[in-house]
Amino acid sequence: MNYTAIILIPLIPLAVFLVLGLFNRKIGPGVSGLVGVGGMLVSTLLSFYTAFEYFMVLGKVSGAYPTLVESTVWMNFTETLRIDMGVLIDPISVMMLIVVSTISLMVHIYSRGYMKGDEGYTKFFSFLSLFTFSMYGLVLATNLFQIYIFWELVGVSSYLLIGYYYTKESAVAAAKKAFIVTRFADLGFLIGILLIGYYTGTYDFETLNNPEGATLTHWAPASFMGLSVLTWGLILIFIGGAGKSAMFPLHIWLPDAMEGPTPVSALIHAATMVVAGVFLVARLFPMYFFVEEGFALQIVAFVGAFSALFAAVIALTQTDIKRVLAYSTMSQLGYMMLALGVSGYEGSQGLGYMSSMFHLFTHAMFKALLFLCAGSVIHAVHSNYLKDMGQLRKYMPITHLSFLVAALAIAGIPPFAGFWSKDEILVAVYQQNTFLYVVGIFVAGLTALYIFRIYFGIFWGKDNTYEHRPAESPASMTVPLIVLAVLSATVGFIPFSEFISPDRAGFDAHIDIPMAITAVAVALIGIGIAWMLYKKESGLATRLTDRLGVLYTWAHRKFYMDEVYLFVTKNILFKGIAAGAAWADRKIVDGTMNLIGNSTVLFSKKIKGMQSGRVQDYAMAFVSGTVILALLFIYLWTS
Amino acid sequence: MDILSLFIVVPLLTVLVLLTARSLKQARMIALIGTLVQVAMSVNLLFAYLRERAVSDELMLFTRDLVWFRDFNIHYSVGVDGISVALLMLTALVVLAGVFISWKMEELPKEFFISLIVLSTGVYGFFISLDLFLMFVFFEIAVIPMFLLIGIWGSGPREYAAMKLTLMLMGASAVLLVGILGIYFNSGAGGGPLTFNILEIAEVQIPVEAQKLFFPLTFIGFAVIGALFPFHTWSPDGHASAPTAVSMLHAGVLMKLGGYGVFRVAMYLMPEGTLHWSWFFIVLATFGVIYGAFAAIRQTDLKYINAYSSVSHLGLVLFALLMLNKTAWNGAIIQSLSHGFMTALFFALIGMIYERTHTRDVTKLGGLLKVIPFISATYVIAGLASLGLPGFSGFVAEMNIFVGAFQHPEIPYRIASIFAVSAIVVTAVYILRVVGMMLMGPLKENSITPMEKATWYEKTGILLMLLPIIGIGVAPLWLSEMILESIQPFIQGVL
Amino acid sequence: MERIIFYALALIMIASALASVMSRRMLRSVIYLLFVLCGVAGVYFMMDYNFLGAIQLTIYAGGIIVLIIFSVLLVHHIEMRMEIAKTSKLLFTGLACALGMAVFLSVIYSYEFEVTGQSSGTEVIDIGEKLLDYGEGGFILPFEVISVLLLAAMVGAIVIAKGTALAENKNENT
Amino acid sequence: MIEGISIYELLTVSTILFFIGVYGFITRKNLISVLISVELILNGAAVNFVVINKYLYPEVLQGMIFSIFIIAVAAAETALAISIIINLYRKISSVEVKEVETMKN
Repeated sequence: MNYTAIILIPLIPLAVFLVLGLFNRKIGPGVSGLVGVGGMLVSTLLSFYTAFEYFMVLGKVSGAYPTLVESTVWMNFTETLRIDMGVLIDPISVMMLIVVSTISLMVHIYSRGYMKGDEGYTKFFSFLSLFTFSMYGLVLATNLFQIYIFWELVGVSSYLLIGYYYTKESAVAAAKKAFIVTRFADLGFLIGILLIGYYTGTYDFETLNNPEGATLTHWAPASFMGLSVLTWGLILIFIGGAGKSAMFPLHIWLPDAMEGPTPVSALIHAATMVVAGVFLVARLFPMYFFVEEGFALQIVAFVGAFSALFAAVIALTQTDIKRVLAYSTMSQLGYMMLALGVSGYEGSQGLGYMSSMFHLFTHAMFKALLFLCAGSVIHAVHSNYLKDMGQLRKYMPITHLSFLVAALAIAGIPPFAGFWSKDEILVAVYQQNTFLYVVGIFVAGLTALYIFRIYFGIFWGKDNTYEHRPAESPASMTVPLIVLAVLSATVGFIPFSEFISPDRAGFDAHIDIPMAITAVAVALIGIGIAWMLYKKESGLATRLTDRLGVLYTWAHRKFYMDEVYLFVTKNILFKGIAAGAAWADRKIVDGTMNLIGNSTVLFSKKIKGMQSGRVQDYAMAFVSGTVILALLFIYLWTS
Repeated sequence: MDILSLFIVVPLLTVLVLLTARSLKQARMIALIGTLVQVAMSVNLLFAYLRERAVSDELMLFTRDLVWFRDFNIHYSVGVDGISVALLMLTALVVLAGVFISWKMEELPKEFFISLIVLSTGVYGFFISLDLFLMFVFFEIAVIPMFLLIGIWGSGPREYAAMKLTLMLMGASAVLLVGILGIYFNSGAGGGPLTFNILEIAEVQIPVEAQKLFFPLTFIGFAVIGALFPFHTWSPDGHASAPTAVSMLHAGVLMKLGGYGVFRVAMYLMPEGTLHWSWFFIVLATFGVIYGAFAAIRQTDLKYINAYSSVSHLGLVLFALLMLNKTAWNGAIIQSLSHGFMTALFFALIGMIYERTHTRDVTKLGGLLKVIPFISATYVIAGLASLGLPGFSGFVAEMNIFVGAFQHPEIPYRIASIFAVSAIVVTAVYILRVVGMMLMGPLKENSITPMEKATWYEKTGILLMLLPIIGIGVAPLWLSEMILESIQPFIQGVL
Repeated sequence: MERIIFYALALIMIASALASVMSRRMLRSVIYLLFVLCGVAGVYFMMDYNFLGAIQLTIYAGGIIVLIIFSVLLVHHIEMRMEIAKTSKLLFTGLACALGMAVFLSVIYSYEFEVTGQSSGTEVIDIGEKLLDYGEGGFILPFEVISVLLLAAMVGAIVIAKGTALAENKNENT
Repeated sequence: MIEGISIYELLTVSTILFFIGVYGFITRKNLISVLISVELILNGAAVNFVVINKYLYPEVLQGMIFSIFIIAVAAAETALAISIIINLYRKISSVEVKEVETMKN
């Protein structure tokens, strides 16, 4: 393998970030766009080159894809614990390289058109590069701490990009919320790292994940509340992953994050950063699977399933198209988690793992496409809301077709990409747990319903009168759409199970015909309902929502999760604890100190009178002093 | 003249020359040259240290010993190890930055710079002293000018703040003096003469009962200046009233004397006392870490926010020191450096913002990124560094502290570390709150007036502190190796 | 017999002394003081220090008391009652004095005095000789010092008593 | 030496006198009364001198002569004090101790 090439992949965006960031105001928009796209292009080519080298040239070594590690010490903690910086090449990291490069390149190109004329154009590209660099670092990480470092960095790039329109209050609030919620989750992650580091003595994925290694054969060095400490560590790490991947109940930041520019939503909040949580669980999959017979993995599965359902229901009721897509993302991420959660380890048992990665891959393509299309639409009509759209297929044919491809892909209609991965997931879930399978298939139907609801709402539906006649976006925006549409339609045919499986050996996956038919039928039903309700503007939808009443309101208000959080943070943390601490500090702690000071002053005022100049007082002091001294001497002498 | 005594002589010479200055221009030029020489000296010291360390395995290098007071066996005794060298560099850089930030100090400039440099002399002396008494003398030299600097050049209720700060620090040094004398009078336990020399005392086993008695005194004496909860209340008021450069120097350097003293005197000389008392002070420190962060959330005055943030961050230093292992100690020292640069940077930026908007109330500010982009962007970076973002020194320090603290074999200590770790979330909250309210969002009245962009001296001052933060954050290995090497003998002494 | 006389004297002295410091009428308190002084003189007589007793009677009981009475009459109305200090202060002072007394007495009683036997009485001539003796054991120097002191005190008393008047005169002259 | 009376009894009396004087000195608010108390103290001390002279060292006269000196000094002191008091009375029409404090200004 050519390590120079691999190491260059993250370093090029870093260099771009530094150049654009430092000379922010000296570089014109034209140059910065070119530098950004050029840098990304080189990175992408290198990524594909690496993938080719790894899968095709190097291939399997003794029946499994090898793990290649190249690292250098960054900081030493103790004799055993240290932070390395390096690259780890294995099937999933190579796959992630492809995903990140492809999407990032497309988004870079798209942004040249989308952000045209924005005053922070150069800044925007530098942030994008920072994000891409961090994401590369994350997927290539060789150990828990390295992944944590880049985890934080993607978090901050996300913060900067969500808050890109920093004069908008809502954007600032959303950025803050995203950062703090994920930071809270990262707290779990960090504590998990500390726990695992303490009990296993290493942060290296290689050592931790080795099925024959000491960690996995002796997974219970100590227990806490009936569970192995390693299980606790893994649960805590999953909390970190859940925060980034917007799993219930840490999902509340994702819909708000749509305040960022749309290309950002496509890149960060749909395709790459939010899958970091899934990637993290996959990265530690052997640990999740072997420690305590996969107890933590069960939690992953159930949280994933619930989030998938929860988000899909909310997505049905939202009117902001980006928010619909955000909840859709959350729902699909839930799918991936669910698939990971039900996966086995060896051979075709690893179907869940493989399908999860597969879905991650296809989802990145079609979800990025959906966002970019949405961006294109928003660009044209200057609004995020369904009510301002309708009949747009007449004005924006390329966008329309791309969106349709993506919608079909996410709904799981063959032969589009989503069908293949989703089918594998459902098969994997069905093998493990029927209940979760029912949830999964129900969510599949909901997915088709909500995505076609906005599809019909945007491109069909009522005939809006537009102030400015909407026009198709410029080439810089439509070219990425076309590329991604082609990818969304075709990537499903990649034989993923050959390349990716938990034990790296690969296996043969095949379509389970009855399962596939069921899934497609459910999806078609969903599409059909959407067609009935939303194709033409009819009162049907509103009547239905009225009929559902409370249920609809609840879903529309996102089950009041924001309000709950607001209550907890504002009333309990902010007004309760923080205000309490501030008050206590001024009044009690400082008050005590001031009291000491004041009582000293008071005391001195009192005893100031002793030096009164009155002979009698002195005499009194003299007598008392003499008496006391005499007593003292007597006592000392006699004893 | 040996290389260390220069650190006392050069500032004093600068002060002497400053006495002849007749205008602001002259005063600041002299101060600038003086502090530049100090920075050059500290860089030179760093390289000399690295060269010397390669060939010598003495505990302290460049030692020098002159009898000062024969009757009490007080010596002028100096020497450095990696920790002192790092802290000396911090001091030199922050003082230099402080001179840049005070470029336009119109009011009594000569006296201002003199006080500033006297203060720095005390700090230098403290870091190089190997004699407890000498150390104490320098400690006092460092504290006294604060009173003048806040009382004369301060703002707001400055007399109150100056008085409070000085009284609390003086109270602390009274306690400290008792502790030091306690050490002194027990230093003859090995049969030798009574001595103030740290290295000599370390050879002697101070009786355990005496250690139990004098450790808390010494610890509290030092920890007050390190803003240990609940003795931190001088710091918000003091910082809020102090002029910019003084806040920088105070928070950036002076508060580091606490951790350094705890490490070098209290813990090194009284290991049994440390073990006996550590749980108690860990509770205080952990509480302080979280409490400071929460208190910072509610403040509206920028300086108060930063002061409470310091309480939280320096709480971590003491917390890490008490965890008694070298990873945590390494983290504590790096945290001292990192916090020194970060908080000095913050105060410098706050000073600049105040100069332009005439308010420090975050609720009255908004959208500053638009009007003063350089200062605001630096503020964002400083904020991110402060909340422990990787790539900045704060992350390196905190991770060392957390990993180190988590290596403690006893479970309650590890639970305490989990509490301390949780402060990173609260820190994020108050930092982002300020950034969101003050720098982002729509412009508010105070921000609309056309504002001067950052001037060259302001930028220089900012960069002087920003570069080390990033430098340590990106490549921590050499620094942590240098510190670890110096910690090694201490950890053997204590454990 | 002498015992009875002594005890009577002691009783009178203590009672009068107490009355003297507690009486709220100043003239009475002076008179009580007179009793004390006479009692002391009595003790001197009992100890065969006749000269001393005589001096005590003439100078103290005669001179000083008269002086004080004059001043009292000058500055006070006879019937005027003096204000006294706060009860707490009285109590506290009383306590301190009682304590001090206890300490003194306990020391005195715990000390073994070596009382020598009977001695001859003292003649005035002995005293005179001793006072004017400049040899060993003579008191010529203290005697002279006391003389000078007395002189200085007299001059001082006159100056102070006349001070303002003189100053006023001066002022008038100029 | 008094027949049948030990030194202890005499010293007790003098001590009592002394402390009564001290008590008066501290508690009385009037300058003349203070003066009276001082006289008591002086007398207590003088008796002490005499008694110790008589009982322990009868062959010398130190104690007695000191008593004579005390009497002399007392006389001088009284004279001075009285003159001051009278002078003061002329100025502030009071001989209360607390009034005298105004002199400090």
